[in-house]
Amino acid sequence: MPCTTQDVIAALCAGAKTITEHRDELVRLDRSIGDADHGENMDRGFRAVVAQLDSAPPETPAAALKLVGTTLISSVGGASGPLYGTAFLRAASALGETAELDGSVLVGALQAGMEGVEARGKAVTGDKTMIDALSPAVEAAKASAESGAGAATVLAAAADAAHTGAETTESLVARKGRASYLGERSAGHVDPGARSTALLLAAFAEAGEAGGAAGAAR
Amino acid sequence: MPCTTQDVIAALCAGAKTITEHRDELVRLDRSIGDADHGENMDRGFRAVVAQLDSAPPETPAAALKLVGTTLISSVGGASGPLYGTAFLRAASALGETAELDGSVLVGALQAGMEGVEARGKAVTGDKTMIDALSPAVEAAKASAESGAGAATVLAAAADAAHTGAETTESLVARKGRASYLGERSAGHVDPGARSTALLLAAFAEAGEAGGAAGAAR
Amino acid sequence: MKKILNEPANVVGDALRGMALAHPDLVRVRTDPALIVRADAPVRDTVAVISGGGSGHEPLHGGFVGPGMLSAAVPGPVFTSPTPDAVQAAISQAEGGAGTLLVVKNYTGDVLNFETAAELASAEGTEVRTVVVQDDVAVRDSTHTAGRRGVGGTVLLEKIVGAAAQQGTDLDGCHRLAERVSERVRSMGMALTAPTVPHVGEPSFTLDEDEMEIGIGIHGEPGRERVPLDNADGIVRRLLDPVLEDLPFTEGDEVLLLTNSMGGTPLMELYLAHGVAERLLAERGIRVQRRLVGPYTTSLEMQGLSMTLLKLDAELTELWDSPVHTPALHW
Amino acid sequence: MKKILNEPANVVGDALRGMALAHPDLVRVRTDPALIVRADAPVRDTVAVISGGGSGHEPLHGGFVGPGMLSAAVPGPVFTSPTPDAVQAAISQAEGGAGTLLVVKNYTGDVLNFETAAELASAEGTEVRTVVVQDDVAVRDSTHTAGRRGVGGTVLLEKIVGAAAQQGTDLDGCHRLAERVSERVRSMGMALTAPTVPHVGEPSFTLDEDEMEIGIGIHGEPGRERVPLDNADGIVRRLLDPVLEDLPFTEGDEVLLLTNSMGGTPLMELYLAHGVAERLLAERGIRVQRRLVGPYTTSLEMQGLSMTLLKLDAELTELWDSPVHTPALHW
Ligand SMILES: Nc1ncnc2c1ncn2[C@@H]1O[C@H](COP(=O)(O)OP(=O)(O)O)[C@@H](O)[C@H]1O
Ligand SMILES: Nc1ncnc2c1ncn2[C@@H]1O[C@H](COP(=O)(O)OP(=O)(O)O)[C@@H](O)[C@H]1O
Ligand SMILES: [Mg+2]
Ligand SMILES: [Mg+2]
Ligand SMILES: [Mg+2]
Ligand SMILES: [Mg+2]
Repeated sequence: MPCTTQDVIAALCAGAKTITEHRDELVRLDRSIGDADHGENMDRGFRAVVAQLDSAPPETPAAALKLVGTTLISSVGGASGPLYGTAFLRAASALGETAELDGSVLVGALQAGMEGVEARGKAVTGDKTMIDALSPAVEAAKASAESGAGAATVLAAAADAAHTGAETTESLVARKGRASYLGERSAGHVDPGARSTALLLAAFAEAGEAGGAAGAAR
Repeated sequence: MPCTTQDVIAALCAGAKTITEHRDELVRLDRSIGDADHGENMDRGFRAVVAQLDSAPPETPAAALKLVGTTLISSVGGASGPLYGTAFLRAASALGETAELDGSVLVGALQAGMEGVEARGKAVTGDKTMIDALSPAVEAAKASAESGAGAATVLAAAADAAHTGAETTESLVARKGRASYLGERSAGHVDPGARSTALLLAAFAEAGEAGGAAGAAR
Repeated sequence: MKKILNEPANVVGDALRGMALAHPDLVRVRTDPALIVRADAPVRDTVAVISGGGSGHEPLHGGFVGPGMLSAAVPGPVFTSPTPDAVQAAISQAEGGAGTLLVVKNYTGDVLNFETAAELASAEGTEVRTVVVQDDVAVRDSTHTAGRRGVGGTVLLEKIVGAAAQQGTDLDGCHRLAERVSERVRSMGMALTAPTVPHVGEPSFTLDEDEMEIGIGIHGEPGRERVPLDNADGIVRRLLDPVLEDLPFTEGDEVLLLTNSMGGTPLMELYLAHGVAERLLAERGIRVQRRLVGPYTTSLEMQGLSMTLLKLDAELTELWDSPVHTPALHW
Repeated sequence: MKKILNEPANVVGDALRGMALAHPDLVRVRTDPALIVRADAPVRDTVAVISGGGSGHEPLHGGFVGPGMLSAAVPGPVFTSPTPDAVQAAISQAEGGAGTLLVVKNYTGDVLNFETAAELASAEGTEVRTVVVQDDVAVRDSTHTAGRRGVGGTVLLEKIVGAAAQQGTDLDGCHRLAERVSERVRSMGMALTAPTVPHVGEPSFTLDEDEMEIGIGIHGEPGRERVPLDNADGIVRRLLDPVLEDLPFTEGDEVLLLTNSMGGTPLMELYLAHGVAERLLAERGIRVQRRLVGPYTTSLEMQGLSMTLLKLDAELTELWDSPVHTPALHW
């Protein structure tokens, strides 16, 4: 059950919906160890994404992800705008001309996205950032794809790992981003960017399953 | 039992003590319908008065009251400084060279003091100011003196009337002073200046009784 | 009480010392009695324009001392008018032989203390005139009451009359000009929060999260009415409407608009309110020719704002534009 | 939430419109993307000095746009860095052919967004340099962390570099000067209360009546430590000591002292703290040659203050003194 441009767009819309639903939670998390805007920033960005997807529907998966990347960069601001924006742009490049994503193409896109965040933000695992959700997600996706799983299953594995990864940020002392200014006081709170990464991947995975089920029924 | 310079000084010190004790109450009253400084102003003024009385003890009752008047004017500020200051200066003038005060001299001083406040502040009875304590005090003092009472008794009558007068200000709508800015909202609170007038007269009367008792014992 | 203080009783003197250190080229201060004078005072043959009143309204008045505005300022204790001796001391430091104009905000305490100072100074041979500013339309005016408060309009008057004095206008001229400004200026203020006076230690009043006070003064006294919190359009309308009606200001009038922070209002909200006010005035055909936006007549950390309108003419505009060189106004 | 607002989501644009109306002679604004440029931009053959960052720190940066300081400012949403397109738009409005210097406060978001803008503008043929301000000694510095924040020192840098640009210094010279100022400036801040972000609606943190935060930033993030409220001497010492040790500033040094309000601090308390700071510096033999006291780098209505020291030399002093003509700084 490969994943078409339509599935990608559906997944992105599901991601946007989950961000809107969790706007206040993300603001609250950022209020504890940052500046209380992550939910607002992401919500502004993904609303813009949905508007763009509606007004000029992309024709390939790569075009869809590229549109997300440029829209986030030009509407989010803050740290998360360029970081998520770069992640989607790099993922788009990794997809190339592919019309339908399978498990291993997806791994390549995820990996490229993560490397984009690393390149721009210079964070490593354990710094209490979105990398702590992304990096285990990539690993889990790889393992899943290597065992031959399809796109939906790979995404589900990535989402699970991201969720666990985000939870581990709670005990960490931040070394990057705004939370680092708090020093030891940053421990005891989940990183908002790791949480939004986990939320997005979970929404993509759920959409993938729905799409997969639809595909199986077709 | 006439009232000597020493008795006047003792009464003034008692007045100062009562003001210090009621500083917070007067602040609270002024906070409700004014600018929360009447207790602080009066306390600053009467501490200065006590310091002056100590450093250069006056030789006549009039000199004592004049010293109070000038000290209040130069240390209190606000509305109450010039008003109380004028009251004491006018009372001092009314005493002239008198060495010992009797009931009728006291009435003259009280009346002159009140007229001073009226002249400067232009308030009339019912405007919710210190006049609402002073004016009944003068009336009561007059009645008491006319019935032949001595200084202490006259003072006690004045103090009682001032107390009642101050209480009546609670229901009034202010027409003078800062409380007038509140319009109808000024009703329901005792006027701080009327309260301090009542407190001072009560302290003077108590000191008068003590002095009188001492005098009777002499 | 959350304040940056040493001994609360010394707050005025401590702040004055810091102010003198911050502006050594502009002002000199004394702390007993407390006063602030132009560094170059007395300026010979120039009318001394002197104001004062309780502290806690900074930059009013000390921040307006300097060439082109005040010759001296007399800060009393927080929210308490200064005593006559302090005013007299300021007069004797600032007076340059051309007489003194006292700018007094209409509060019983200020009026009485400045009045006494004026008498004492006159008795010593200084010519003294007084203008009483009473621009607050929130207070119903009547000869039977204390009358209207002096609030934000005071700054405009001090700037304009200070400019005239600097240009050599004599005492009579300065006094007439001051009366003329006073007649043409009106204000109204509101608060979202109350100030806390250092010697009191708790807020002067309390407001719920969804309430505001309309028609407040600058001494922590509650306002004329407590109403539900409104948006910026609603708030500005509630301030401007009574101001416009009072003078009245009408279509075609040229005005100076002062959007004044009560102290703790973020500049972002102040500019936002200013924009609303300009829009509402434009709708009525009133032409805003000059504007001033910032914390100029404050009430400690109170959040809120006031709107002041001055009806301009060529003379007032020219005096407003002429140079001023003080800690808080400078052009 | 007690704010003077219409639609919370429009607060930045609404405030910009009010600002433009308040200062028609000094600035022009655009609201989509949001930016503020000198009324006379572009100034030909003059380096464009451009700064920006999240809104809510007013007058930083828009209040410093004008002759002798910034060519343009790019305000993001409240406490959120602007996007690259906004920065690019400001560059293209302000650029006069002599290149652009971007003044960026060191926050991950600002650095990344300005970096992207610089790349895009360079690709279009504009020469762009960047200086990253990181003066906040409250943050432990290390290559493994996000590094120190840019706070109050930014104002001093913008004034000095803006003066150099106005005098015709080229891009290389402006960039070197900016780096030099950045190396010589250090700051530290504290808060008595937290700010409330309009889109959040409640205070960014909560403090008890007897607590304060030391080492706060300007985005409502809590500080390094929460300690019992101290008096002014204790508070100022806690800010100055780490600032002095860091550079270090030592006996005989000539400095500029900025005593900065975080927004809601009464001027009286600010001057008081300034006086304490001057006393403590004099005790150490450090000579305060220039000073600035007021709300310059704020965090909405936060009460508190920061202290910034810049080590002066003849060049920096001359540039500091040279004329500036902006809404918030003017001499
Ligand atoms: N250097 C970095 N590398 C990776 N992620 C980062 C970095 N800095 C910040 N982040 C992520 O960005 C999130 C904050 O985003 P947001 O609140 O939108 O931006 P800002 O910090 O500018 O207010 C953090 O929770 C963290 O996950
Ligand atoms: N015009 C007046 N005539 C008589 N008493 C007045 C007048 N105005 C004010 N007062 C008195 O002064 C009191 C307030 O004094 P105080 O608080 O010390 O001064 P201020 O009002 O300047 O803060 C009022 O409670 C009132 O009794
Ligand atoms: Mg954030
Ligand atoms: Mg009072
Ligand atoms: Mg008072
Ligand atoms: Mg942010």
